[in-house]
Amino acid sequence: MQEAMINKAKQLLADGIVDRVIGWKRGEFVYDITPAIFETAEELEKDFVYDDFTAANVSKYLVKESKKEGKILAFLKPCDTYSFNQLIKEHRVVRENVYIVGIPGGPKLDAEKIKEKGITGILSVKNENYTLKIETVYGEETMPFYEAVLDKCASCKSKKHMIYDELLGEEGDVLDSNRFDMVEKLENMTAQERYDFWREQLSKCIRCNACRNVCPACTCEKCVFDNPDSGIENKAPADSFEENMFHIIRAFHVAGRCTDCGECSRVCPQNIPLHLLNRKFIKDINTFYGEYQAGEDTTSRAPLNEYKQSDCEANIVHERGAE
Amino acid sequence: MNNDTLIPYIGVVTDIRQDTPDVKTFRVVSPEGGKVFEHMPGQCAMLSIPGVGEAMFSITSSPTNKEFMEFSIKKCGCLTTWLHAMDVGQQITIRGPYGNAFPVETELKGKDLLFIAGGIGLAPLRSVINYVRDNRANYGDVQVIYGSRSKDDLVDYQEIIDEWMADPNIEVDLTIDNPQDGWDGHVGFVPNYVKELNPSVNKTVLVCGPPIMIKFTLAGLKELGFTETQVYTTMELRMKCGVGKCGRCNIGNKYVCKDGPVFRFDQLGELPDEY
Amino acid sequence: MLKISLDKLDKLFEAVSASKALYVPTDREDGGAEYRKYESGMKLSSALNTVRSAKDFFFPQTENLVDFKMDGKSIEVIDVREEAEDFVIFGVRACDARSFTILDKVFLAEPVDSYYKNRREHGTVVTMACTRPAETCFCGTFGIDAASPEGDAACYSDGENLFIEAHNEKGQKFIDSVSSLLEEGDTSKLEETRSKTREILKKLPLADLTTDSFGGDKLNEYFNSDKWGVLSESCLGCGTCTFVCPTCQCYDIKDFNTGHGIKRFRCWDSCMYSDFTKMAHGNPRLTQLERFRQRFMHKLVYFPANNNGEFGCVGCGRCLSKCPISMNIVKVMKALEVK
Amino acid sequence: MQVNENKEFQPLIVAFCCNWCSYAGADLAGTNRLNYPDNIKIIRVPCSCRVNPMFILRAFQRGADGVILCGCHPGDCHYTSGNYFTRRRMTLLFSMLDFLGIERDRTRVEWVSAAEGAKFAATMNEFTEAVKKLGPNRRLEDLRCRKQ
Repeated sequence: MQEAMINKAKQLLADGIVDRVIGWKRGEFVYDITPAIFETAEELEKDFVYDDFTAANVSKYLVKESKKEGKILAFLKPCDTYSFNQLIKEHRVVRENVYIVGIPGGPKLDAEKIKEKGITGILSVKNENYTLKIETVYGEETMPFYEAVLDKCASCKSKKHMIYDELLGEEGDVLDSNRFDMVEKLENMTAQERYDFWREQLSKCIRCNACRNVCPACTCEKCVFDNPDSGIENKAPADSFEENMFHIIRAFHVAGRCTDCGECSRVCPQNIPLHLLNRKFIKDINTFYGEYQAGEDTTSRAPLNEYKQSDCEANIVHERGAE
Repeated sequence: MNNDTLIPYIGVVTDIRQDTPDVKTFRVVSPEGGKVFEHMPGQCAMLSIPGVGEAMFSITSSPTNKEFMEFSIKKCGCLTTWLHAMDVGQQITIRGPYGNAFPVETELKGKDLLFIAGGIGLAPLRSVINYVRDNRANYGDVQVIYGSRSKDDLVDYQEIIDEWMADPNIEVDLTIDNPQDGWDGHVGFVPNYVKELNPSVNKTVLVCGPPIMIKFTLAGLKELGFTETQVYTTMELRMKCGVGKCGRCNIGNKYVCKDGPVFRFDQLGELPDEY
Repeated sequence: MLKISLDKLDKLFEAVSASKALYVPTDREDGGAEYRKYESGMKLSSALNTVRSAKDFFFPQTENLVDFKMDGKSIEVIDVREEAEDFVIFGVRACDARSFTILDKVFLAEPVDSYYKNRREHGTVVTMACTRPAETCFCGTFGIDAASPEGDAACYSDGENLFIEAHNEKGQKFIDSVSSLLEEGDTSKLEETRSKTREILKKLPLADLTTDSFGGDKLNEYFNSDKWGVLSESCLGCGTCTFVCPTCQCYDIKDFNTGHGIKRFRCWDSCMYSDFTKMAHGNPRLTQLERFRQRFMHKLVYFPANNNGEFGCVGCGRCLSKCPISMNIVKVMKALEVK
Repeated sequence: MQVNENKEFQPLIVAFCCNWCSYAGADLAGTNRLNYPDNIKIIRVPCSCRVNPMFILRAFQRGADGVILCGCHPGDCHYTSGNYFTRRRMTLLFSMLDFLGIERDRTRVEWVSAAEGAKFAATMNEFTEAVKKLGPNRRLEDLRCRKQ
C-alpha cells in the first residue's frame, strides 16, 4: 500500500493536481510516526510511511492546511473520512482545496501494548501471518497481532469511506461493531462502582490537553478552558471536581459531533479511556433520539441542534434501571 | 520558615491621581506607614488584588522619597481596570522589588543624561529623573524629551510643569503627536523630535515607550552618531513569579524579571528577537 | 556492599513505611506505572519507569502558596506553609535522579523557593540502577550512567539480591534505619550484571546521540535555523511533553475564589500553550513555531548557558513515547545538529 | 467537619428558573403563601435554554447539594423552542452525570408554568426531600469550596 500511495502522490504532484501532500513521516523507531507535509517526490521517497503504526488521524490538520494557497492531497482512512465530513458540515475546512484519496484503514498497532508485555528495546516489528515478530536489543520476541491492536481499531465501526475523490484498494463496509460493550458494562454497575471506576481513571489526568488538541471535533478558535473570562479556565486539575468537570465538558462539547475516531484515548499519556465518555453520549443519542452517526453526511442537523416535540423527558435518566 | 518572595505584603493605597484619561497614579504605603520596601530606580513590584490577578509594574517614585511608593498604571487589562475602579484606603498586595535597576550609582554616574519617553513609558523613567534631580551633583547635563498622543495623555504633566520645567538644572522638551488647542509646544513624533533637537552624542540615553517608538528612536539615535552601548531601555513581558523561575519572561538565556528589565541595547542585540 | 534478598523486599518496605511515608513505583491496571504511597502487599513495579516523572514529589502539579481573606477594603494574608514530613522515594531511576539536580539549580537559586526546599530537605531519594533500558533511553547522551544512579542512596539488583549503598549522610541514615535487614554481600555477580547493562546501553538505537553540537554558545545558529518550521508543523500545542518531562519547571500562579476566601496556587504550565506569554498588549510568541522552539532552545541552549554547560534534559525518553504525534527532543537534535 | 447530630442536614438547592414561566410560578407560590424550603436559591434566567452544562456543574462546585432546572412547559416557551433544546441537553448531561456515578436524584428538570404556584412549591418540597435523603454532595464537590 505504501508504495502505491507514494506513486499516487508523486503522480498527482507531477500532474499539478495537488501542491502538497499530508501523510505520515518515518521516525527514529519503528512506531514513532509523525504526521507531516510533503512537497516533493524526493521527500516522499525518503520519509513517507504507511504501515501498521500510522494511526494518527490527519483530518484536523486540514482545518489549517486547506485554508492555505493551493491544493493538498490527503490520504484518509475510513475513520478519518468521518472526521473530515464532520468538519465540512461545520464549515471548518475548504473542501475544494483538498484532494482526498481513500485508503484502507487498520487495524493499527499500539506500541504501548507491545511494551505492556514487558517487551522493550524494540528495534523492529514484523507482522507474519498475524504474529508479530519483534526484534529487540534483548533478542527476538513474538506476540499475537491482535493483542497489540489499538483500542480504537479493536472496536472499529466502519471500513467504508464517507468521502473521497479517489480510492486506493477495496471499499469496505460499515461494521456491526461491539463499541458500546464497555459502556453497557459500566451502565450495569452500581453508581458507587461507576464512581469508583471513573475516579480512578480521571484522577490520572495531568490536564495536558492532548485529548482536546488532537480531537478533530475540537476546533474552537478559543477553548473555554483557555479563556480567562469563562470562569473555569485552568491549567491543572487542582481538585477532583475539576478533573470531572474538564472531561464532562470536553465530551459534552463534542456530543453529537464526535465521530468516535478514538484519537483522544490513543493519545492520552495516562491511558484514560476517554472514548467511553464520548461513546456514552453517542449511545444515549442513538437510544433517545434515533440512530445518528456524526460524519456520515454533510447536511443533516446535529442531534443537539434540533428537537422533536415527542422527545423523552429528562427524567428518563431517573427512571432507567436500578441505582 | 523564612519569608518566601511569593508571599506578598499588604500595601494601602493612600492617594489616587488621575493623570491622563487612562492613566492613574497610585500612592502605596505599608499599613504601619512608610514604604513597604526600598528599591532602586527602574526596579519593579508585583501588585495584586487577590482573586483578580497579579502583574508587574515599575515603581515610578524615586527611592529618595522615603514616605511612599508610586505606581503610574494605564488601564488596559483585567487587573488594571480593577485598580482604576478602586477607592483610596483599599488594600492591595505587593511584593518585590524585582529586577535590576538603571545603573545610577555606577555607569550613569557623572554622565550627561538624555531621557526619551513616549506615553506611559515615562513611568519607569520618572523614578530615575527624580533620583537624578535629588542627587544632582552626581550627574552632568540632564535633558528630558517626552512625547505623547495629546496634551491630556502626558503622564505626570503637572509635576513636569511645576517641578521639572521650573528646575533650571534640567532641560525638558515636550511634544504631542497632533496639533491641539491650548498647546503651543512642539508637535510631532518623538523619534523625529529627537533628531530635530540633535542632542550631543556624549550623552547617555535612557529610552522607554511603545516598541515601535523605541525602534525608530534607536534608529534615529544611531543616525545622530550614538552607539548601542550608550542607550538603555527597560522591557516588559508577561511575568508570574518575578524571580526567574516560572519561565514566562525568558528570552534567550535571560529572564526579564531577574536579569532585566533594564537592558543596554548592545546586550539586547545578543538576545533572540522574541520580545 | 550491603544487600537484601529480593524476595525480602517487602520486609524492607514495611520497615521503612513504619516510620515515614514511603513511595514506590507500582503497576497500574492499564499497564502504566506510577508512584504510590506504600501499603502492605504492594508490589514494586517491574516497568522501567513511571509515566509521570518523580518531580511531583518536590514540585507538585498544583500547590497552594498563600491564602487571602478579603474584608471590605482590607486584605489578610495567611501563610499556609507547613513543615513537610519526612518521606522516602524508592526506585528512582538515574535519569530522574539527575533531574532533581537540574530542578535544584532553578528552585534553590536565590531567592530560594521555600516550598520546594521544604520538601527537598525532607525527602530521601533512593535510586535504582537500570538493568533493562528501553529503546527510548538516551541518558548516556547527558553523561548519566543508568547502571550507577545518583541520589541519596542507590540500589542495584543482580537478579537475586538488592545491594544498597549510601551517597551522602541522608542516604546513610536511610540505610542505618533498616540495617537490621541488611547483610554484607558478595558483589561479583552484581558487577557482571552492571557490565552487561552497560553493554546494552551501548547497543541502544540512540546510543550515538551526542550533545557536541549544542550548548550555551549556539544561540544564533539554532534560533534562526530554518528547520523549526518543519519540526513544529505537526505539533498539536498540547502539554504532554512538558508535563511528563522530569526537568520542565515552568509554572503559573493563579487565584481561586472559594466563595469564602482566595487561594493563590501555583500549577505546572507549558511554554507550548498559546497563552503562556500572552499579555494585554500582545504576544511575543504568536505561532506554535516560536513556542515549540522555546521549549527546545531552553533545554539545549539557554539552560546550559546559565548552568555551566549542563543541559535541561536527562534522556528519560518519556516524551519519545508519550508525544501524541511523536515529535521529540531526539528528532529535534538530529534535525538541527550541525556536524 | 463535625456534623451536629441534633441538627438535621439541610441541603442547599440551586433552582434555575426561566423568567417567563417558572420564576413567575415561584412568585405565585410566594403570594399564595405556599411553603417551600428556604434553602432553595433561585437563579433567574431568561430561558431554561440559557442554562449551559457548566452552570449545573459550577453550582455543585460551589456547594449545591442538588440542582433543579425549571422552564415553561414544552410548547409554551416564550422563545418558541428554547425548552426543547434544554430538554435534550439536560437529558444527555444528567445521563452523563449518572454514568460518572453521581447520584441521579441530585439533578432534575421540571416544567412549571406561571399559573402553577402550587406545583412549584410541591416540586421544591419533594426535590428537597429527595436530596436530603442523599445527604451532602460529596462526589461532585470542590473541596476547596467547603466551609471549614
